[in-house]
Amino acid sequence: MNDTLDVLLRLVGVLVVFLVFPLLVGQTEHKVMAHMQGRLGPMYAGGFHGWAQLVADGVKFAQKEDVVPAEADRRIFQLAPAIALLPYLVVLIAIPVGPDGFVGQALDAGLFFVLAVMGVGVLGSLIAGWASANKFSLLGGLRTAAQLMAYELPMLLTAASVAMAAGTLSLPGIVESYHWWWTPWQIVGGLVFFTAGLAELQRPPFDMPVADSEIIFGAYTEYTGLRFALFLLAEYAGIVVLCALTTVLFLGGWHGPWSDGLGWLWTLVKTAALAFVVIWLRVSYPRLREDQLQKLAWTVLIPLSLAQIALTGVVKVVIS
Amino acid sequence: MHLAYPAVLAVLLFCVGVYGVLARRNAILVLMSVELMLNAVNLNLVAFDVWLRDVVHSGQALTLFTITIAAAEIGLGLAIVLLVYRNRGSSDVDRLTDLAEPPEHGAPGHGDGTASGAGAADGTAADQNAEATA
Amino acid sequence: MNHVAAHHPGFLSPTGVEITFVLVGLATLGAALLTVTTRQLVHAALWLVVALGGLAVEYLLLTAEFIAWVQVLIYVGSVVVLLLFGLMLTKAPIGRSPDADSENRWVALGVAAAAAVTLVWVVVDAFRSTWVDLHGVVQGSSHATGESLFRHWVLPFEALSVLLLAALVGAIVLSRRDGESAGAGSTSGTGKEKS
Amino acid sequence: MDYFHGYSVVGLVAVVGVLFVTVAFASGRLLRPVVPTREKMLTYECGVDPVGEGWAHTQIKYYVYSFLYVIFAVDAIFLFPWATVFAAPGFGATTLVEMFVFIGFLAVGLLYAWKKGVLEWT
Repeated sequence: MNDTLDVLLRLVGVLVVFLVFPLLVGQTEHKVMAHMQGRLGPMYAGGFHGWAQLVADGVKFAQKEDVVPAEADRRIFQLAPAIALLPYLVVLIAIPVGPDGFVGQALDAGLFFVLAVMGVGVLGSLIAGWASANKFSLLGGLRTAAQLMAYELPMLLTAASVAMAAGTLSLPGIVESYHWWWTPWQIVGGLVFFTAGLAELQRPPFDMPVADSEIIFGAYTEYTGLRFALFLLAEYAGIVVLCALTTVLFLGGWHGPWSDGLGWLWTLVKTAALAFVVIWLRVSYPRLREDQLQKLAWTVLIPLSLAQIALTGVVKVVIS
Repeated sequence: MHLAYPAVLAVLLFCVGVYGVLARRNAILVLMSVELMLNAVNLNLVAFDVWLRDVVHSGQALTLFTITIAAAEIGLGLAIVLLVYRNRGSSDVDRLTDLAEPPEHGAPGHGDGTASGAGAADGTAADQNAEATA
Repeated sequence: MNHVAAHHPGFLSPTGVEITFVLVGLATLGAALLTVTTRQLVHAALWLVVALGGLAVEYLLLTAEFIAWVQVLIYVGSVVVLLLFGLMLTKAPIGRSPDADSENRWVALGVAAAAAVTLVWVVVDAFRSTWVDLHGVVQGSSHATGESLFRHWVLPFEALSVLLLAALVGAIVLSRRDGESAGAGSTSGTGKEKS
Repeated sequence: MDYFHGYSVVGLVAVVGVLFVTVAFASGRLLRPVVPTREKMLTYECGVDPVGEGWAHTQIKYYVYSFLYVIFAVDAIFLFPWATVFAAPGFGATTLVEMFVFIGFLAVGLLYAWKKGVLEWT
């Protein structure tokens, strides 16, 4: 009975995190972008600093008409947002927040599980683009898929580098064996991982496949209402997952002063700081061209992550 | 667990793959069926490895190698299909299905047994044809 | 798996694992059947995703943890995407392609059914009273896989890298030739190699 | 059985996710209006009527990139089991070199692609 309750609590916790944190990131994005660009941003909804803007957005999305183009492949068109969204929910269960089992579910192959499941999300955008029967959508879908694959690779390689350093694939295990000098040791890997993750989310400056001024939002052109909202939710949930993963792998997760009692707070603070950086990058950099995107992945990030693997391997063998 | 479950599942998947390879015209659909057959073999390998408690894990190692080789195989196969498609210069998927099975041989005299293999065999023949012209 | 687990979230009892295996197996088989019978090309690829994902769950149930996630990463995450790319670059239409199947599908059905009956009979006869013990050490954890791979399987592993290199070079050569013939003179001097 | 317990929880999360999406879509259906018109159901093409068929000219480059990814992904999967054992007693430098040789071959492939200009667009 206790066991049932425990599992139930974890499930509810994951769902709540999945639904609330992306909204927080979105609200922060409104405010941070407004301040950085010297403009107001939404200020009216709900009174105090427009706190209810996202709620209003949500209501608007929920009651908008759900248009499926006549030419589209109806079922697949409707299913695609769910495929893009669900991997991020499933992944959240394996991310540790604090010490002593403060994690949805510790898995022995946790790191590999997370990367594998996140890779499934490619299908969502690709078939969304195809099922829309719109040439811009198809092009956007192909671009998105090519980009997601190109940047999945540096993520895999740098994550492997961390796994090498820790000697385990279990995420809580990785955080446990963390020492402060890992961060300088893995710094290249960390930067590559974070950049590649940003590109995976198609956030600016890596948003060529969904650029509204270039190919009218790519794979999501034909989506309206709730289904479009789910794609947006996937993007923001992706930010949460990416920042939490970077925290866990490269920044030591719950380690920090007073980490015995307040470990979970450290994870949250580090994740929030990274999420801030994600927003900051959005307002700072111009968009990369499609060919530059692919070239960056293959000629910069992958060689760098291979070099990181070599460094990690040599250091690890020498000290052991 | 009963070992018969995974074994029977693998057998059935394999036969579904066989059906697909024989009955499909589109070269990409044939490749998908090949994937099904390979996966059936993998399931068998894993099941028997777990059953035997093999110390060197030959079944699982072999599965990993099969997956790797299958990935290389499907990539090259698709590259060839795309090349053929491009060389035919068609914008019509029906032309591609022509590649999987060339126009009527006019030889209905063949026995049914050989005809069943025609889909796959002709597909490769067409590929080679287009390769030669390229 | 989940309905069973919902009632006993503590663990899956041995029979629970079996029931789950059979149910997922049926779903996998159904998806595989749809893959080879549907007339819609992209739907076939998506049913293939379901079949391969189902197989990943079966690997998990057989305690081959690492291989299960390799299956998800390689097959669902990339091979199927490759297939979809292939379908999209060859302009798979939305809706049915009337000639996805060839004329001889009844023969094919006969061959496949005969093979299935024979093999199932043989397999069931051979393994009627054989049991897999799943309740010991996890057989396919990444550590166990790593140990066996890098203790006993180093040479095939190295050979694999040569094979992958060959495949890579092959694909590049194929696609480059295509690029030149389609690009019509982007590489000025070489000239066309075909009509 | 820790193993089965862990993965049944993961399976339950997947079920929760599917339920969430189902509930969202079902309640969306109750909330929103449905007023389809012919114009509305047209494919969107920046305001003008759709031109030609629903296909743009697509580049085979995308395929080459994704094949490159597949090749390297099957390489990367071997890194993970290797990462858990290579520093353990009984493995060490030899295993390290073995993996470097493996990656070296693929790096040569990447270099080849680079030299052949596959990674460039124009």
